[in-house]
Amino acid sequence: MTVPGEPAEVIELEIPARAEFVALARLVVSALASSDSNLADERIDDLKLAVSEACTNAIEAHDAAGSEERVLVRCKAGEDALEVCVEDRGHGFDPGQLPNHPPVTDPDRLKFERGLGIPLIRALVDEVEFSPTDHGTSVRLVMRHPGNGTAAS
Amino acid sequence: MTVPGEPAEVIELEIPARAEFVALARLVVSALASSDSNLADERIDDLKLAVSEACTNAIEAHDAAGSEERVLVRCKAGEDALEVCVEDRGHGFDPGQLPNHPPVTDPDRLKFERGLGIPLIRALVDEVEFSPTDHGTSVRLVMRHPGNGTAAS
Amino acid sequence: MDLGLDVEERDGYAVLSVRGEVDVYTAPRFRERLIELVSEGKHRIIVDLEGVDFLDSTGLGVLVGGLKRLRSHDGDLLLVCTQSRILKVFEITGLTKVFSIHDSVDAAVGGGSGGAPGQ
Amino acid sequence: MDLGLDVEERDGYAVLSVRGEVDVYTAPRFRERLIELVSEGKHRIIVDLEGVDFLDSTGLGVLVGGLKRLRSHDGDLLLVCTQSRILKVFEITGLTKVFSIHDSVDAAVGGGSGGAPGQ
Ligand SMILES: Nc1ncnc2c1ncn2[C@@H]1O[C@H](COP(=O)(O)OP(=O)(O)O)[C@@H](O)[C@H]1O
Ligand SMILES: Nc1ncnc2c1ncn2[C@@H]1O[C@H](COP(=O)(O)OP(=O)(O)O)[C@@H](O)[C@H]1O
Repeated sequence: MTVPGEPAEVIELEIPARAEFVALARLVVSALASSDSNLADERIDDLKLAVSEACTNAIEAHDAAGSEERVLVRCKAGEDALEVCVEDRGHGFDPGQLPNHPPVTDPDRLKFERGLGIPLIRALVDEVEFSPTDHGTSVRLVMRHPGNGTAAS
Repeated sequence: MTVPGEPAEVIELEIPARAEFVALARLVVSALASSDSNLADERIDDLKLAVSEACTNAIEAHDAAGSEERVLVRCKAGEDALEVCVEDRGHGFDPGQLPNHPPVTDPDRLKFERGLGIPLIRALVDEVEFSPTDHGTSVRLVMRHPGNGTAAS
Repeated sequence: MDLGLDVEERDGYAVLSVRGEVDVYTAPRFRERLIELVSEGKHRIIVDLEGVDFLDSTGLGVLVGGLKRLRSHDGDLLLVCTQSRILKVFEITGLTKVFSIHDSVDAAVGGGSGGAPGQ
Repeated sequence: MDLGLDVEERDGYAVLSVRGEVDVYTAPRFRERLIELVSEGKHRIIVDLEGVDFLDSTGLGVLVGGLKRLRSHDGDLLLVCTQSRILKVFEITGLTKVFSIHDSVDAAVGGGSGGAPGQ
């Protein structure tokens, strides 16, 4: 997909903030990732899941904020990495203030049906950045090519 | 995908004007069309081919114009139809001035390896509209739901 | 996007086979089906994930909710899953230690909760 | 996106089996392979389209160009295609009358140009 030395290719997908469109975001990202010969199948699955989680959060934030606007999924296929930004126009949040789950050995663990998305994202991609924007949140997910520091963060 | 009485859902895909991204446009359009229970498989294939032809022309126009800008594929999933607009920033053209091919019985027919895209588009979708824009061309392809005048034009 | 949800009886268990993608769009149907089963008095449920192509945290949430509900009825929820990319999601979230995950419906029926890899 | 292009000899024909999607991105490889065959002296070619999932006007252009090139060498280009959604593209463009289209490689080898449905 990319030629060394060339600028990154940018592909954008804009979807209504509705649950049924998350599958479309996954489809586009996995098609792009599959054409990136530097990413193994397992890493493509990881990115797909991370994007799905980020889009789900974006859509839930729009819902909560009553926003009718759309969610933007911007993919950059670069020389060193495949990067996906999910931008919403929801209520924003502070990722540093999320509660910690009780350990899995604690019987109370079962009280938590939610809150698994961001821990999953952090475990799956090489780099993740949550940035507040003027209108909501931008979540940047980076999957580096081998030889560019691929160890999961 | 659509609820009667609701406004059309708009999904946008923006791709670099390069041949390898036409497959992505097909993928998005066929995924959307498949989730539209009003379109039979055969009509989904027809729309996919028409979109592919329109994107191919858009990319060739960008090439010829030396434009580095991107091609926009805008899908509207509405109550009565699925509509796809392909917008380019190429050199524009007059679809009324395209040459006619010799009839297939003419031995000269074999001289024409090209020029089949627009006739295909016209035969495949219910409605097609070529509009000049400030920067290039917009091609609007409409696939109507049964009961909304589906006879191919 | 279709989510397949088929139920079969097997040796006192209700086996719910899930097919397709479990995400924020399809999870509500999955959740409802589970709740329905519980309210029909099925308190020993096996969820077969072998036909699942994709499962995200919303799907995990449905399973955690189901397990909680069944335990409150002194029941049990067992999983069948051998696909590495689905197992990975349970591993990352530590849920392999919460669920009893089996290689097949037969193994689940035979082993009960005792067969949980993490226990 | 991969385009499969395999060549086999069959009763004096070179059979080029195409797999995948033929579009503006993949068509150049298809065109080159055809030209290569002709320049290797293969003037009787069967293009088997049974493995093709998608074919657009760029693909048609490659086939028309191939037929023209082969005829100028007194050769022939036959097609194998039974998939309705691919045949449809030939029908709309009137190319069913230009190409000899067969149901199988066997039928093409046996029938030569005479088996063209449109003739
Ligand atoms: N894009 C976002 N905009 C606003 N809030 C968000 C966003 N992403 C996550 N959050 C907040 O962080 C919480 C934890 O997210 P997550 O770990 O994905 O779990 P869940 O979505 O199941 O609650 C969410 O409940 C939400 O309050
Ligand atoms: N979006 C467009 N912008 C500019 N010119 C176009 C566009 N679409 C079509 N054309 C012109 O119309 C011609 C015929 O298009 P088409 O029937 O698709 O056949 P082909 O692309 O094989 O030439 C093209 O060669 C081009 O000159």
